[in-house]
Amino acid sequence: MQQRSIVRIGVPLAVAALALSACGSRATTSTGSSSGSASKTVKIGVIAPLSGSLSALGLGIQHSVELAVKQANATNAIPGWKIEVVFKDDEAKADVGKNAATQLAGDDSVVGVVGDLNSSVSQQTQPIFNSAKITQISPANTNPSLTIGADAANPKRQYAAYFRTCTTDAVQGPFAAQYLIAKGIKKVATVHDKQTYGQGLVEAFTKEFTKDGGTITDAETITTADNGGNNDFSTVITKIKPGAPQAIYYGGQFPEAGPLSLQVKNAALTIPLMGGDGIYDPKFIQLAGGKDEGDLATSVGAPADASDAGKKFLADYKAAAYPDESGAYGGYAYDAANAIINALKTSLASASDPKSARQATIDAVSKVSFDGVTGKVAFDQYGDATSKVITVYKVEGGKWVADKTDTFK
Amino acid sequence: MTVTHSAPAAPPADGGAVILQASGVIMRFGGLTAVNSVDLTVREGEIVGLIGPNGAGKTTFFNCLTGLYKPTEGQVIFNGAVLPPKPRAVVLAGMARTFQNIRLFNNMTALENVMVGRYCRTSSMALTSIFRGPKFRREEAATRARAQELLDYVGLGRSSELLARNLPYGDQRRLEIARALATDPKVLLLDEPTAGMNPQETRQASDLIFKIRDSGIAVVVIEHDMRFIFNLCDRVLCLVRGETLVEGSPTQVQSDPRVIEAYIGTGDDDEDEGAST
Amino acid sequence: MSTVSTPTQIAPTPGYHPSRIDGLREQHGRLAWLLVLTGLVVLAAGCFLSWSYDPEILGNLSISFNPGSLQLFMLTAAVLALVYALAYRGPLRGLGVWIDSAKALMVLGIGALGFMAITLAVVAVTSSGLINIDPGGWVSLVGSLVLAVGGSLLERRPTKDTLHAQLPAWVEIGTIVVLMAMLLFGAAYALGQTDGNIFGLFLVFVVAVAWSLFAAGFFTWLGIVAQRHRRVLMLGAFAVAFLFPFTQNGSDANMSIATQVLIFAATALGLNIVVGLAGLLDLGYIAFLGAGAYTAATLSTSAFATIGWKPPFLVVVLLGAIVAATLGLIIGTPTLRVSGDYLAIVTLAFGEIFRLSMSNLDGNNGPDLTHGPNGIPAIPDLQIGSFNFGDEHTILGFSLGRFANYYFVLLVLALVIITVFSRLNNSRIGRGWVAIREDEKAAEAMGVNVFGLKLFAFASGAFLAGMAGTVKAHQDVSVTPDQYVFLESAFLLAAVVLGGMGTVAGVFIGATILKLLPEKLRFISDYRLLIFGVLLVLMMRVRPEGIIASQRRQLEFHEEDEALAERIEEVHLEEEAQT
Amino acid sequence: MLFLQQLINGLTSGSLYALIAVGYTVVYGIVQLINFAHGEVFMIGAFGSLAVWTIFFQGQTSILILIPMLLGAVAASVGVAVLMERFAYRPLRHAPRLAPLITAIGVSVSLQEIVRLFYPGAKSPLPYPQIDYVSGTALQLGDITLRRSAIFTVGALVVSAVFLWWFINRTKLGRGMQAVSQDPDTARLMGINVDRVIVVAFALGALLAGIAGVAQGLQTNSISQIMGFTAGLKAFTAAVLGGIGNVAGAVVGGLVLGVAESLATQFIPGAFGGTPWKDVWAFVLLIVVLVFRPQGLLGARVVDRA
Repeated sequence: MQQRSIVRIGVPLAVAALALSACGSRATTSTGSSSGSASKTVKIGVIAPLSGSLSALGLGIQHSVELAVKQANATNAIPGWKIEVVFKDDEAKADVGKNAATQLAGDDSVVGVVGDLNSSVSQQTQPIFNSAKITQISPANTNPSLTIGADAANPKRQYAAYFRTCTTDAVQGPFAAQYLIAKGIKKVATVHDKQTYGQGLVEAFTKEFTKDGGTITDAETITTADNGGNNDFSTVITKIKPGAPQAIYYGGQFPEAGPLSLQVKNAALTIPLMGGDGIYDPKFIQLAGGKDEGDLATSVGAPADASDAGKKFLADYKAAAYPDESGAYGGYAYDAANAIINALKTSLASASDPKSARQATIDAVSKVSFDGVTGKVAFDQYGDATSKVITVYKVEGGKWVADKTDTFK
Repeated sequence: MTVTHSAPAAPPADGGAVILQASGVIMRFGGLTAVNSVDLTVREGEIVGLIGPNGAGKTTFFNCLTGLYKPTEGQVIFNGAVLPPKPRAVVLAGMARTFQNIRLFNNMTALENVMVGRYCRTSSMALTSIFRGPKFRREEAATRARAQELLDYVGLGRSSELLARNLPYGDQRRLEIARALATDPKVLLLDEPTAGMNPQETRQASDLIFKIRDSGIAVVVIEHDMRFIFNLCDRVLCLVRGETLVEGSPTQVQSDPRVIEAYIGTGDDDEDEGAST
Repeated sequence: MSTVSTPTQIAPTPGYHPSRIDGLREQHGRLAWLLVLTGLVVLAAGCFLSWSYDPEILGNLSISFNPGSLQLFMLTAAVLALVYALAYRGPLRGLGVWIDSAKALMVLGIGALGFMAITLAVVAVTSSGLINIDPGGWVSLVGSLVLAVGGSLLERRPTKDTLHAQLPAWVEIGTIVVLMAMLLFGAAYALGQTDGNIFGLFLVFVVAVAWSLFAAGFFTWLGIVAQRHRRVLMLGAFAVAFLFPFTQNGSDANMSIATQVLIFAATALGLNIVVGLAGLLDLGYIAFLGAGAYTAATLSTSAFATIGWKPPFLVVVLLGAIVAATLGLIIGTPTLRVSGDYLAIVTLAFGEIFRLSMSNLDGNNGPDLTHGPNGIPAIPDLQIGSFNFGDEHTILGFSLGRFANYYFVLLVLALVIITVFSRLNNSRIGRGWVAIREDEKAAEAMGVNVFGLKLFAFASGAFLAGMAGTVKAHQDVSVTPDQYVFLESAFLLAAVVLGGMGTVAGVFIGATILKLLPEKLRFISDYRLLIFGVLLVLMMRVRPEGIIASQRRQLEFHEEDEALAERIEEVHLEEEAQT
Repeated sequence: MLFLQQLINGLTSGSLYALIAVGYTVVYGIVQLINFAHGEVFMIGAFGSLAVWTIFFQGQTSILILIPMLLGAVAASVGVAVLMERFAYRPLRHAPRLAPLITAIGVSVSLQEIVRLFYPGAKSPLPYPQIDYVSGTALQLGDITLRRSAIFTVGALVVSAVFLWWFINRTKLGRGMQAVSQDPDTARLMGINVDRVIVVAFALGALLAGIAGVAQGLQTNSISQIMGFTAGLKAFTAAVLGGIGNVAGAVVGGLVLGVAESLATQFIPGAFGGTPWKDVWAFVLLIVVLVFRPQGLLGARVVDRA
């Protein structure tokens, strides 16, 4: 990290020094403008938090899309067309995201967009992309209502142009419940962070867990640091303890989950903590201070390094030497970009300009089907990923280790 | 010090109707009794002086009268009705004041200062102000005209567009009086209106006060300038350590040895009453 | 910086000791003027030559005798410099009596120098090498340097106060109209730039020109003229705002930003009633915008809305405003007993309570009103008659997108809010507020209804913010609690403080700066908040009354500045003479 | 039993509030300024101690390391507080009251951003080291769980309070502080260097905030640049609760607030109880106290600066 910030300041300085020493060479004008005119250009947008506290995730998304596009251009995946990536920062804020979305929508050569990271931002960008007929594939939105609407019992597609490669809370939570029941754990306390993701996860978990005969000993909430929490969970742990649960199911992200796990164990409550993909992050293990052996997390798809596609993605990403890690959503973003690229192969085949291919791209995306990094990539009639492969990871020896991979039923 | 009340205030010769009557006003701050059981009666068309050494509780008494302080005990009857200790109610009833250390709205013009004084006598509220109907225009024009008139009255007619902070000291005092007059008072309370003035300005001030009295407004004045006060007032009240020492005509008070003693013998037990205003 | 911005430093004051530069000025006075002329000619000449070998950088600056946009900027600067120079000595002497052309030339020269330096640096860095800078660039750089040196060495002369300048009314009105047109095209040009560097350089150019005009005393004159022709100014500003969407060729990219600026400015204007007029501090103001937005969302036809009643939109606007105003009354009640810093904290706590409540009321913790953190999404677009605000419409051959539609609604709303703001300000109520701000005790003793006016400030400000919120809900499509955090309140306050307390124009400028610059200068995005924080601190030290301050506010922040007080008084008298 | 356990939890978080609250109260007592950025001083303290650990003791857990870590925390927070006073607040000492408050917001935002942007890895929360004896598995006394970090926090508060009492009442500087808080102008005439006293007040508050930063790190095992905002707000609530300007009041207020919060979490039943509403109740408490008893529980100097 430290190195990165040095690089960030250092590079411009070095460039400036180089420039001032007047040892630069004449720019070759021929490369820039003329060679591109032979093939037509189509753009894929990326819209994610590239600055601010979630930038680590957003930059991973950006680079993963860049990687997919670079590979497509290298193999000339769409004959006669060159793909470019335009990336916009949404700062994880709806207002900013909306501006970014209108800018992308105003660019006639943009056909598809990968993003946003946050469900709350997507809520506001969905209608913009939808009315511009730009395909939007989110690698990270887990809120079920984005695709199926307010009433889960009567699902209704909200926006024809919206898809996602990740699974929703409605899959991960129940899968975790089944896993725990299968392990003979019948008494669980739930904790969530009162955010869209965490609350949805816990609700889905609770429903399945009680249906399968488990008991929820206590349902608690905590406050995230972003919302003014101080990460001192002693009052909540005190409330949980008398119920003597065999595990804690946590809905939320790693910044709170790590300290929570450690504080639970420090309070002489040696039970595992389980969570969703929000805690499946190496930082969780750091923050849990070495007492997190046996903690569990679910994440979507088979482990990246279990499949050949996944291994290749990680290797390629590393080889491309991006300054930021691919992060939790890199694989989904990579798959999302490839879904768009696959669709473009059909939609651009007969198109004269990118804008006229927008509707065709939406149609084509809803029909894509290929083996991606996170499993089979295809979308159902609501735009949700059909892949319901989930992997449970366990902390062993200070690392996340895949414990069980299965298809959710 | 033993306090002997002089004979209860005899009705003055002109015998106007009582407009303001404060009885048994006591003001305590924690353990300190700043005003102890002071009575004051003011009749229409009267100028009453309030004297006393520093820390005698004169300004505190003023604050009790005008509702800035809520007296610990005692009540103030104005025009036959008990005054609630709220400044706004006091002003609406018809009693306005000036301050010992001038408290003008410094960054407003002289005219605007006086227009603020008209606030309680005008009524246009939010919707009227926003839609600017004929009533609003009429009232604004009337307010402006009345304010200008009052400035002329106190002799500041030509300074109406000057910022209050830029006025000379004496003019600021007069502006404060004009602002108080704008509330259409029946009783005007002046807290050291000539402090810091030169003899000529002092003379102008007393002329102004006479003029105000002659227009039918009773005036109560706090002052240290004895010559000024004995020349001006119909009746004088001398406070010492929060209690009434003497009350009577200027000549009575002037010749009372206790007054002289109170002024000379105070020494260093002064308290800064300015801080509490 | 301060030596440039303080107009009072022109004339040598008593006790002023001549410094070395004054000595230089005396020695080389005549030479300096020639230097200025040389500089501006060289600067202009350079603009006709190529600046960059690479045509891809900063627009195309590589063609000789065909200036690119950046080169046109510098040509404009050179022409302006020529006007100043001729006003200093030459046929425009008549103008020179009024303006401080020497100082203006210095400022302009330094600005041009900065512009050239940045431009050449950008060229060198992006094309990796100084060698890519063509001779024209160097020529103009030298020209601007000579201009700056010459300008600094010119002898300063005292000028007449522009307050007493008498010009025909049509000249004054014409100036306003021309400025408004320039504003419109400048804004359209600047917003059309996708290249952050060109946008930034354009800003540098605008700031340099504006600063030199300021140094020349032009803005003082303009302020007086604007006072004189207030209606023309208002009309012109509104016309510019109204015409703006038509310059966008149907693109919504800038309109989306513009709608946000308007919503933000409308809310900030409401806050300005509380802070700027009544002098109270509110650190939880975003809650009122939220109250309006949540009201509109729950009463909308969204499938997520929690209240079954669906009144027409105008009723919703009114209801949202009333809900917000009621909250304002509740938040205002403590002002009876609490003031100053304590009030700030109370309002901050109220703001947090609002946000927490909105994210709690989801059925698990309290009744299901807001869907908690999920918020209320899928709020449909407004529909008035057959006019759907979500669709693109074509008017007079100009196509206007979704955001342009909302922009017009917001513009009307802004107009209403401006009217309310300025009419309240110039009324009995406004005088009451000033009095409270100046001396609360004295105001009370003069019969001003202090508590009532404070409550009214909170309620009316909240009312306006609530109105803005109802439109925001539809425009945003969804309402979630995380849009109403403390930082947003801080931003609102910053818009008021930066722009100018108690003024309408100031708030709009503040809102534009805070919303537009981060969008256009994306390369600062990660440093945005840091810059914001530092800006607040610096602003409080350098110019606490804001960019465009109300005169009274300015005085309040500079109690000891007698010259300022007298100057403002003079303006007052002048105005009085006019009416 | 639950009550006792929650009481202990509350006293622990209350001690933390109290340590920070002293900073508000000392500064307010002397310059009548709500140093909005004080929460950030606390945050900087935590990062200061972490930096010491990372640079010199990475991977070690000995209790002895705690001393340099505390020194690092205190150095960082005192340094920041003094700079803040000198460059942000001092030039505004006679400005209208709005100016310092807005400056404080600016300083607060800037400090958070500086840490986030320039402290390596601070874009997401950083793990805080585990130190022997003061963190780790809790002590079990019957049914009561006693966290080791809690013992440290309460102990730190006790030591700090004694030190503070001694400093204010027994040293020349402390008496100077009292004099300035009574009447700055007279104090100046009496030859007291008011500027210095003000700096000392800022430093004193920062000292305790720095210690609080370490305590927070040990308690929660993670620190982030945003932890100062709410902590500061809560601590300010505590200061007001106890009576701002009154140092003993800050301590009492902190403890009362902490206990009230943890008891509210446990015992307020129904939909409006539990963690989601905890902060709401804390803020309601703040408003109620400000409106109905602005002088606080223990009373304070008259602080009406209207």
